[in-house]
Amino acid sequence: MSAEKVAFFILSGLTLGGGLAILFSVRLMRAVVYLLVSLFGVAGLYILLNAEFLAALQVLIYIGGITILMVFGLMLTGPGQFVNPAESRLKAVAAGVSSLTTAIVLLLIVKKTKWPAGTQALAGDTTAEIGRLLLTDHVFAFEIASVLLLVVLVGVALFVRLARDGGKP
Amino acid sequence: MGVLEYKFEENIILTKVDWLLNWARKSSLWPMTFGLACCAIEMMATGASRFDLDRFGAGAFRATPRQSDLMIVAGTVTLKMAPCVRRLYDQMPEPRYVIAMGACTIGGGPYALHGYHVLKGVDLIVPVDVYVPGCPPRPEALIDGLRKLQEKVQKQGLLARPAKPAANAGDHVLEYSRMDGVRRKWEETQKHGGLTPQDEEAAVEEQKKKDKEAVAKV
Amino acid sequence: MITLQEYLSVGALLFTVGLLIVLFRQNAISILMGIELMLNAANINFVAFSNALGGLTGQVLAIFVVVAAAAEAAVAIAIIVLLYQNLGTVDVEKARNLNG
Amino acid sequence: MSELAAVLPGVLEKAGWSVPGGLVPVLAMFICASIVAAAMGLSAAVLVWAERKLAGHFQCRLGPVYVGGKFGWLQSIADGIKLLLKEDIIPADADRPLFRLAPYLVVLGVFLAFIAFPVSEKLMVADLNIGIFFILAVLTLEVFGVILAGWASNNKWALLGAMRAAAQMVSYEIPMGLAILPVVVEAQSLSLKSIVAAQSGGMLRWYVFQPPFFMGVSFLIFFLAGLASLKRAPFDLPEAESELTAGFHTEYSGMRFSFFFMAEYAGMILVSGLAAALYLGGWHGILPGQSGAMWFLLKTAFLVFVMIWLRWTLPRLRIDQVVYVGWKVLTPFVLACVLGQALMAYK
Repeated sequence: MSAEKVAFFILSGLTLGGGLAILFSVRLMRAVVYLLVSLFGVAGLYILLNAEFLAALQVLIYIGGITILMVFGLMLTGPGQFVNPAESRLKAVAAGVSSLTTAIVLLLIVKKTKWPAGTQALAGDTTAEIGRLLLTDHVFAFEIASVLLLVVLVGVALFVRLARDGGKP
Repeated sequence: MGVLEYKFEENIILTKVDWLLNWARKSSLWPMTFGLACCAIEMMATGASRFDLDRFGAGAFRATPRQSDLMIVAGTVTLKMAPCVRRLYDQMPEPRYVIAMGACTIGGGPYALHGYHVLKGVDLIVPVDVYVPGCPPRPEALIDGLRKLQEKVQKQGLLARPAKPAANAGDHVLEYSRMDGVRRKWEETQKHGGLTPQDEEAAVEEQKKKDKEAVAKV
Repeated sequence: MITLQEYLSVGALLFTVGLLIVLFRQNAISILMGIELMLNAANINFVAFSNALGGLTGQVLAIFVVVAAAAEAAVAIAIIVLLYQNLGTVDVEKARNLNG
Repeated sequence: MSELAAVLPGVLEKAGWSVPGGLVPVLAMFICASIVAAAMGLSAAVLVWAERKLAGHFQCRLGPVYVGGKFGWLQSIADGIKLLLKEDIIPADADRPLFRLAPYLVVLGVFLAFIAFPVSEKLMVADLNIGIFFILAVLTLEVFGVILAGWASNNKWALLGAMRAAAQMVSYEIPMGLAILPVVVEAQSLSLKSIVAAQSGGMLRWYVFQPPFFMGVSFLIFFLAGLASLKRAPFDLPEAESELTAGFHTEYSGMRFSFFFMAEYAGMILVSGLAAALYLGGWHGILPGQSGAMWFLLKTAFLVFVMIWLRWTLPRLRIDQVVYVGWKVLTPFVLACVLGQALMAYK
């Protein structure tokens, strides 16, 4: 077994294990830590896939942004809400069955489909190429993303105002 | 250090290790930012330009008891403040040292006879390593006290370290500090010829119980 | 050499785990975590395809997904905080005012 | 690291040890990691001593004098041993695993960042092609560690300090990240090695002196934002003694506290070194043709000195002032710099 393979198994183990730990963790703060582990595993997988830029982006945005945001959300929503597993057994069973079905279907698709074999390997420094693609082929999507971020900025500011003024717009 | 302490026979290596550890401890006695009264002004002066406590490695005043090694009790410890002093001492991690600075801290000072509100010596609630007399002591005196403490620290060992008083040694004094108010109330009622002794006793008992609970809570 | 199938399987399993969290937990923030995991699963697939096919479009798409995820998380947290202020809970089962 | 991996088999053979070929990269990694860890610890120790000594002199005092020789050389060694031996307290109501995890996360963030730290052409662990971006990314781990420390302590001051720290660090990451962009635009690369290599040829080729000084302004912004994200004075709101005891590490004692301490000082070196590499020509000397690790270390040491100088000179800002400076002063200025540099590059 090559070193790459070992790294792959460790990283995917971290990713999936972190995800499962979120499912079973009782304390929400620990769930955020497990989320961090899982996202780190994904970043490692990106490095294995020759996508260093994306790996760093993953760490920067997810760990530096989203998990911190979640921690803040957690602190602002007060204590006492942390323990709530699914109320009814029926719901849990339904969730389990449907997820299992999804997993089986997805894995079957992955297994049965004939995926195209790789033609060329990725070059060493992909960052410049990604930047070129962003501003040429995908410039429309890029602009849409910028508008999305602006809308989010304004929207969240409006929410904060709503909260401060007691719900009146 | 609690794990290693008092576990070994004395030998040459241990003595050397002892020396090193004691040297480290004595050279880096970080005091707590904790002043109670006028002595604290002198303590600040000791840390500042002319006297410079940092020369001895003791200048890093930490704001939290968790990171400090040395509590300089600088100033009058009132009965109201006594539980706080004790609590801060309890929050400090071992090894920890206490310098009692000034007359009030050592034995009540000017309040020794009639100070109804002053703890008559901080050694009633926390174990004191060095006493620095004066009212308030000059910075040189505090530095001398620190040097004395350093000598003391250098002499202690993994084996030979003198046992400190038990953790709850000052509890009765703390209780007394609460009880003082109760007694005064009792005396007042006595003066006005108020309640019967039985009633008073019952009231005092009840107050005692309440105070004990309060102390336990603290 | 790790094949494309293996990466896709990890993606599929991660998606399932995210789905399970979304369905199973009732705390809104937990559900948000599940959604993040599902988005990450999609991203793994994009990047795996990008690597296997030797093009960078997959990575560019993954970047857009990350941007969308960040925006979604910001709005979701704002909504959750408002929900908490209005209802005093972040349990999604309790937020059924619009249920008729 | 790759050079080390190339040299290592020969060295091992000379020493008479036989190591299977597959293990050589692992060994090289291990050696590099230990070197980085040792350098981090050592430099933190030296910096603590230097800071106390300098603080003394800034305040007309002497600083440590008695501990080990004339200049108090051994002060930080004594501090280190003492902190190692202190009782390790974990509060009864703390979230124990998270309480333990937090200092490691903080140190890990800084430690990982040192992988791409360019001391000289040869002396860097790995020249990543996303170098500077990688450093910015892993430094965010520190924020998470800090907020975790504050939460797990179950202490109101720790929690408030952690929230302040997180808000401050996250908002100052934006000007810090943007301040790097003019340099990246000019150098056309994210790799620190090529960024420094582009500044060869004397002092006037350093990016900080390039007219029309977009990069000079962004150097100042980078340095200020770095200072703020390190939580050092005058931005040390998260640890403000007068209101928050000791901020997020209020409940940490002994060794765990010294991890935060070490991370702070290693972070100082990191930010100063990055500023030196990005704007001040890295390992290139003042005159054309001069180069070497010496120059880099000199520049870093100078910037660290400036940091210490600022800390012991300026009073602490208020939290609203800190946020104001971050969002309403630094960010617009740095955006203008980015725009200007991009227009320059477009020609």
